[in-house]
Amino acid sequence: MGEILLPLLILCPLAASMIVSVSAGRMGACAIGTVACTGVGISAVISIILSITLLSGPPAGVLQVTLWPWMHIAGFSADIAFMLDRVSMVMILVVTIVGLLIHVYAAGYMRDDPGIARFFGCMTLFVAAMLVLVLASDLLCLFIGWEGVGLCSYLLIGFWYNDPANTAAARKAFYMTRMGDVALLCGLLLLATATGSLRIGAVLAAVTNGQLAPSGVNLAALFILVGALAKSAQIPFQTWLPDAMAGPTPTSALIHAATMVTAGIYLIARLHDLFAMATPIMALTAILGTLTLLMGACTALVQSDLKRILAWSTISQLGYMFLALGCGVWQAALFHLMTHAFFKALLFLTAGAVIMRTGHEQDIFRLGGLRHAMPGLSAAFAVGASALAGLPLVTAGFYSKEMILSGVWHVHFGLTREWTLSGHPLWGIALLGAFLTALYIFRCVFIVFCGKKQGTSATGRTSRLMSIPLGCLCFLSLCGGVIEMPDTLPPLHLFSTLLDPKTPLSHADEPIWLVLAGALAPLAGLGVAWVLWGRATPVMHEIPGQAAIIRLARTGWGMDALYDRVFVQPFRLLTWLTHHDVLAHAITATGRLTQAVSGRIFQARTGFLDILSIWGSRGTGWMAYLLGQLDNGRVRWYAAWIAGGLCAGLAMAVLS
Amino acid sequence: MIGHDIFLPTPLLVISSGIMIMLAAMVWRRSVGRSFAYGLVTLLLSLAVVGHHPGRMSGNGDSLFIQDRWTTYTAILIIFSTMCILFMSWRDVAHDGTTLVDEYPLLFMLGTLGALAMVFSANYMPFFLGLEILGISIMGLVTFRHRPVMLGYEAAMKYLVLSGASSAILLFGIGLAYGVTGSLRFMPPIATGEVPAALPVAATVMVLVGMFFKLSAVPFHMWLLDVMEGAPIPVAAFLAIVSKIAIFSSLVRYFGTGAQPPFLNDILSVVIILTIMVGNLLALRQASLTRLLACSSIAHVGYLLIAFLCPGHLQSGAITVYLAAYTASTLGVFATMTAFVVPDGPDGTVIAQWRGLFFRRPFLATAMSLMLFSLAGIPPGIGFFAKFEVAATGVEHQRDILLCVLVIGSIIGLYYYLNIIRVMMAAPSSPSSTLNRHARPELTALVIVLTIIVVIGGLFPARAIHPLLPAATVPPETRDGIRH
Amino acid sequence: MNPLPALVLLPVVGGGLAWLAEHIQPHTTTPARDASWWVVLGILTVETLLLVMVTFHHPAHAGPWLGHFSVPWIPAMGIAIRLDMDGLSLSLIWLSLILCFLCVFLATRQVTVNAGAFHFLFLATLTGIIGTFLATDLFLFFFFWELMLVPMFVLIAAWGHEDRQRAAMKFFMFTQGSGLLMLLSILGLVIAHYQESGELTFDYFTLAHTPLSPAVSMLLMLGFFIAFAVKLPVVPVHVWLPDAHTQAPTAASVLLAGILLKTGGYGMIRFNVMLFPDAASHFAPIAMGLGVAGILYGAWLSCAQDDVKRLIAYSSISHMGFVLLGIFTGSRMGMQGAIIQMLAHGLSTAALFLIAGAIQDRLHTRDMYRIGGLWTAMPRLSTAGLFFAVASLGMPGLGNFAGEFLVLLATWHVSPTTATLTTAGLVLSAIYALRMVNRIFLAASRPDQHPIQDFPVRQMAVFACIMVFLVVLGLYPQPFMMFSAPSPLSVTAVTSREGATP
Amino acid sequence: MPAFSFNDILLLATTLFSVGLAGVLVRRNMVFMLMSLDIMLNAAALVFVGAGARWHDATGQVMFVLILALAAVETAVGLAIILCLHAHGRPTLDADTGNLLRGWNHG
Repeated sequence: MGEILLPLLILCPLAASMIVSVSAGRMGACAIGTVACTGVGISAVISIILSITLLSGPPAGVLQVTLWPWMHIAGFSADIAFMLDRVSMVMILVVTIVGLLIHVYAAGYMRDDPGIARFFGCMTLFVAAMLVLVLASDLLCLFIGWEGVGLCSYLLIGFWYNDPANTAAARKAFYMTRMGDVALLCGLLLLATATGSLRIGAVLAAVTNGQLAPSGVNLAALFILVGALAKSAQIPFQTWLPDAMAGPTPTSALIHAATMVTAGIYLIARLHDLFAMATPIMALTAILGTLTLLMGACTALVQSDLKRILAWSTISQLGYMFLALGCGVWQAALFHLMTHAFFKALLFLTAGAVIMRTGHEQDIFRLGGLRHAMPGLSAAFAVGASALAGLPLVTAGFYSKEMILSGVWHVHFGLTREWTLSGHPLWGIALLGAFLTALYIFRCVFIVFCGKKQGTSATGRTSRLMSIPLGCLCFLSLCGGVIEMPDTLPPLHLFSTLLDPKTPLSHADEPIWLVLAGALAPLAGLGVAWVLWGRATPVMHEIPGQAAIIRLARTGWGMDALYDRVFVQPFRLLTWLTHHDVLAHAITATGRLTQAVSGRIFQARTGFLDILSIWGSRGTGWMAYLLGQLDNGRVRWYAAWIAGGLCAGLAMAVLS
Repeated sequence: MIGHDIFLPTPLLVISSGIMIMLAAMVWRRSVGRSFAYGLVTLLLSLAVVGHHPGRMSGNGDSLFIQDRWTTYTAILIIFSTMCILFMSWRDVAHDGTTLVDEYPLLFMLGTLGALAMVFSANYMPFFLGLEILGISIMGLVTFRHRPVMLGYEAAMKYLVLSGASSAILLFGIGLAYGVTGSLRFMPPIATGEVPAALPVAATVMVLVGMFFKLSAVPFHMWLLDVMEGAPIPVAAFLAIVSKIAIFSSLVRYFGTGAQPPFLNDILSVVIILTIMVGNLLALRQASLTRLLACSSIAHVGYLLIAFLCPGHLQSGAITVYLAAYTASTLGVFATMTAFVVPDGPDGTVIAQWRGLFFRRPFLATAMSLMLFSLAGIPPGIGFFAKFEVAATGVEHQRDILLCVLVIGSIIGLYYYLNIIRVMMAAPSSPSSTLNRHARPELTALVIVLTIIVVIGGLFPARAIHPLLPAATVPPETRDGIRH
Repeated sequence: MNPLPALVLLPVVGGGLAWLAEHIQPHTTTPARDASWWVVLGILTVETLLLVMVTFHHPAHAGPWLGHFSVPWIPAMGIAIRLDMDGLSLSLIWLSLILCFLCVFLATRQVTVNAGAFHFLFLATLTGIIGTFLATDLFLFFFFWELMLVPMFVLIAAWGHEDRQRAAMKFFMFTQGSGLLMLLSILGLVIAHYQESGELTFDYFTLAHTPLSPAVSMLLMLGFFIAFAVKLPVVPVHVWLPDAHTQAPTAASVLLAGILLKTGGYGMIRFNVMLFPDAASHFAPIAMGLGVAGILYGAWLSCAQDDVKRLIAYSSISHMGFVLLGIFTGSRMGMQGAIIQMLAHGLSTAALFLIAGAIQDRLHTRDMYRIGGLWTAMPRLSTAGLFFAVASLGMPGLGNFAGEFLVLLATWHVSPTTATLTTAGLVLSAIYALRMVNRIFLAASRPDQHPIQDFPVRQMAVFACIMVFLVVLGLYPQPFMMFSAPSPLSVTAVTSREGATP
Repeated sequence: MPAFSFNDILLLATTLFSVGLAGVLVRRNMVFMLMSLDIMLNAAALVFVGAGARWHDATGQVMFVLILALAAVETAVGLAIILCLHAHGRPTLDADTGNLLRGWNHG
């Protein structure tokens, strides 16, 4: 029964996307909305049924479906094959359920946009591509989903194509992710040559039993890591995510918070056996994770645009997940991924609703005191914020962050014989990050909702269609985390056992003060935020912008400008240089291929690149001209030629 | 010495009698049409008897004439070309009723007689006589130009002076050869004991120079451009085709198709390289179509000489195919040029006048393009197979330099041939009224026949050419004569 | 009756009929003007039936070779009209037919001035192409190789756009000039065989077994390589392609991009790698270097173009670089990748050229700045354009990616550094494809744009077929790979072919 | 024993020939060109006579007569052409001036 449901799971959103985009002109807005939502809804129901069947089956049960052989040649074979195990079960649940909620919300949000058909066409295509990515059991099949997701994010970021800035942001996002995809492709090529097939099971088996040399393992892991970093907008590739906010808010919620950016984490979690063998790469992931975490938090602290704050916060939360992956606790990363999907989607959707009702005003300093105008939205935002900050016991965020922190504390990287990196410094920075997260999110809450009324007034009510998803997401954000308790509290490890029944994740000797520290940090952040921005006369209405460090941080630590100067400008110069095809001129300069007649060429165009062609054609033209001169119509001159020819002939014959 | 039984190939007889009849008719009453008719009839008759000869061919090879498949093949080509040229010139001479031009067809017949004499000659005497008859008749024909009459006379004067000089050189060479060998047999003199070694070599070189002048190989090519431009179109065709075929066939007869002596090899290679390069480079800069065709015929002589220089199994095929291709294509181009001429309109010698022909007279333009493609060596025409064969002989002999020159030459050749087609395809500059299509049936018929020959020859070269292959094997006795 | 010669001659005969059809009622109403169009359509359908007949019931014992036909042509030189069909030539002929149907449906209708001649030349080019794919007699191959250029030259020179004369000249000079080098190589091989065995023949199979010294075989192989490199456009000699493509009329540029470039690839497989295997393996590193250079240079250049057709032309140089890379990796996987890439590139670039041609017919310009965003005005055309631009940037799941992945995998086996360098080309291809999309499809429409009518549904259906082809080629290339494998040149091929003679 | 050996005749003929050739090259007047042509032809005829004497063979004489005939024809036609040129508006007898068939700038 599973064999039919699994392909059906992917087919539904694909079919919905086909229907919506083909019937672009003819269907009304709500009809399109319903088609899209039903498509994703069916796949949500299917994924729930599949999860139930999977959980009722044997603990390590895996549902394998091979649709058809894709490429079978000597030395390499790849098929379109899907598999469902516990890891992908969690992912499809997140994708379909959060996706459904966001689609319902978007049906309301985008109702009066003329391009709604194209919007939902791309959104459902995105869900289909994400499901392919998550369910693929062949890495090449995963790559289809991987690039499909990148394409849909490009189409959706550049949705309002009338403004060139949006399309430029979309292209930037695609180029950055494309660089990562290319690195991932190299990784796949390396694995394919080593193991002859790209089935995940085969690859992991080959790697574990040493078919690949250690250097090869490290290199493959590095390639895959770079691919994941680009997709999840981590340190070297993070400039595209803040610009990606140019897209409609449901897109940001679905793609740039819940699903696409987490694809990298899912991939590394899926290949954790491979990464476990490459300790230097694990250390690198951890370090990059912590750096991104810290950088994201600091930048979010100084942002003035509501959606950009959420974008930077996503980057820093992803930093947490990468840190967890680096420290080997991939279950914690997946758990945090799930909870993060819930509360970040909630935050984005609420922000969307706020922006819609205040006439597309995104600057938090011009939004003030909205608590009275929209109590429901304020409450939802507050719930999301607290879950993001990880307020103890009450929110899901606390449990997943706690799980990561405990995982990080116990890790020891044996990089080289004498140099081992222990988890304590990383834990310290992570804790600081938690504090900063609480600080910036509550800064946003106090400024937007609690301060005195600013200019913009809120109009109308959030439609019912948009408030239901917010409600569900609030519930999930609050009690989504109970299924996984740290040991000090009642030992409830439902999630980790669900994920990986084999290795129980229990740290019996976990010090009690570890959990307390994890709980106190967000509270401290809340307190400091209340002191700075919560009280009637805020101490610093807005952090004084003149400090150079603040201005630098506001622009994402100048990385954008740096990339622009290092990569984009030289590339543009290079392309200008070749505007008139240097090689073409060099080639045509070999003379007779250009107009051989020399008359027209001498007054030909000047300019450095054309000197070559002039010289070549002038050579041929000159020869032809010289010969023309000989032919000057005088008989005696011809007779002289004949005599000359005679003497030369005689000389050659008699003398040689 | 010469007194033994007379052996004279029948075509020569037929044509000389034809000329006699034309002269007699001219005395009685002048009429251009009738003399053309006589000319065509005699040519047809000679074509019929081209292979036949009265009496027995003497075995010991000192007879004046010789007849074998090679002579038959070249004679057929010559007679066929002259018939086409007569067809061509019928229109632009006849309509001019004013001046008495009976001599025009007569001179053509005399020219053919000279050419055939050279082809059939096995002795210096008939060769020299034939050469002079051809030369003198060409001088006469060149002066028949209409509008800028001065061009004709100037061209004739130049041709006279230069061909006189070259015949003197040729005669001097023959004299030396006669001095060395004591016999006028038509073959390179062999150095016997008592004569200084340099003499026969000098004799051969001087004879070669005489022939090269007529073939317009490079150091001696200057005259061809001016004379062809000055002459009327049919005479230019006669010059480019008939005189070249006649001289080339006597060149093959004279040197035989075996391996050439070393000194000759070097001279020939140098001449070939010069001919191809200069021929093509000159053509690049020509604005007049006849001058361009002159340069192209110079270049084609160069390609032909490559085939001549590389003896072997493929050589005979290459030479016969190339001669046929060259004749057919050049005749075709000249026929199209005459068809292009309109009584009061442009005379077609300047390339610019051909602008936009595809849109005005599509049939003529397609015919011209097919001919030019064949000259350039591009598939639909027979020229493609000809160039292929020549390259084959070149490769068989690993003549790397000659092959490179062949390739470079044909690439340059591509340019100026395609240039004409490009001009024809350009939008017509002056929206001239569609030229009055007064039909000139015989010209259109001629153009159609020639196009068919070129295209069918290109598609089925085997059927058209190869049965004549054995013709190229030089008659055994002259070959033995050399080897005695 | 053996279908192969009919397959070759039918188009040119049909072309003649089309020309006559147009001339019989040249001056009557429009339906008559379309007479030649209907004749061409009829000819193409008959041709497809013939091809179907050949594909599906070839004589059982023919082994890998599907059809054989041999008739002496010039016995003295050992030249015969030898036509042999194997998987590779069959798949490429199928591609040519599909593209011809495309042209007939979408492009040749716009030709008004003497349409009969246009159709005749169009079908004459098709004859040249099918002849090139089938000929296994070196002279016949060279004959069709040169014959193919003449109608294309006339098509570009007479019906092209503003600077067509120079472009046609450059196109003809380049390909013809390099063809002469191939002529010398063919003759070198034949003469070597003749001196070796005393038998003068141009048959591909017997010549394949001539023992040659390494130096000579490398020299001959280079002669062939240069001719095919000019046609395939390998970078240093690609100069003619952008001009020829931008100036050619739509139907001609579809034929040019879709199939003429593939004759270069086919030639390299058939006459370089399989005729001189050891010389090819020595030459492989240089060829692969040229391939990578082609990929990067083509992509890099198309990022700088403002003219739509030039951009697509340079992008096809970059894609053909993959084909060159694949052919010279030496492994079967590389060869399969190159063939799939050729098929996919044929489809996607032909469609892109049709779209660019449609835009040029409507807006009379190719300059991307003056075209502006077309999504609002022409949603259907823009969706098609977006799809094929995405296909050309190598989106997995579409044909181009399947070819490129196999080529990359084969190159990785040979040298990982080259493969990583090639993947950089993929980033560049994303840049130029999306730059085009965001310049003429997903962009703000120009204020002064007069109302233009979108693709009619019928034409969109044709585009939909190509999209389906591409998706199937991308997701299920397995049958294409099995089907289009070039038959091995081993002795068995020779004997089995003898058996198959009619 | 003939009075002169073949080599002496050859020497004379070569000098005569080069004089004639120089005449053609140097003189600008067309009539003089024709005269030099005649000298060259006679030089060639002389070689034939010498060769005939050496081989005691009449062919030399026959060739001599033929060459004379040719020379006569050449001169006659040459003069006729010069007259026509003169009649149709070419004043000087100079071979270099008034040439319409110049090289590449014509037409």
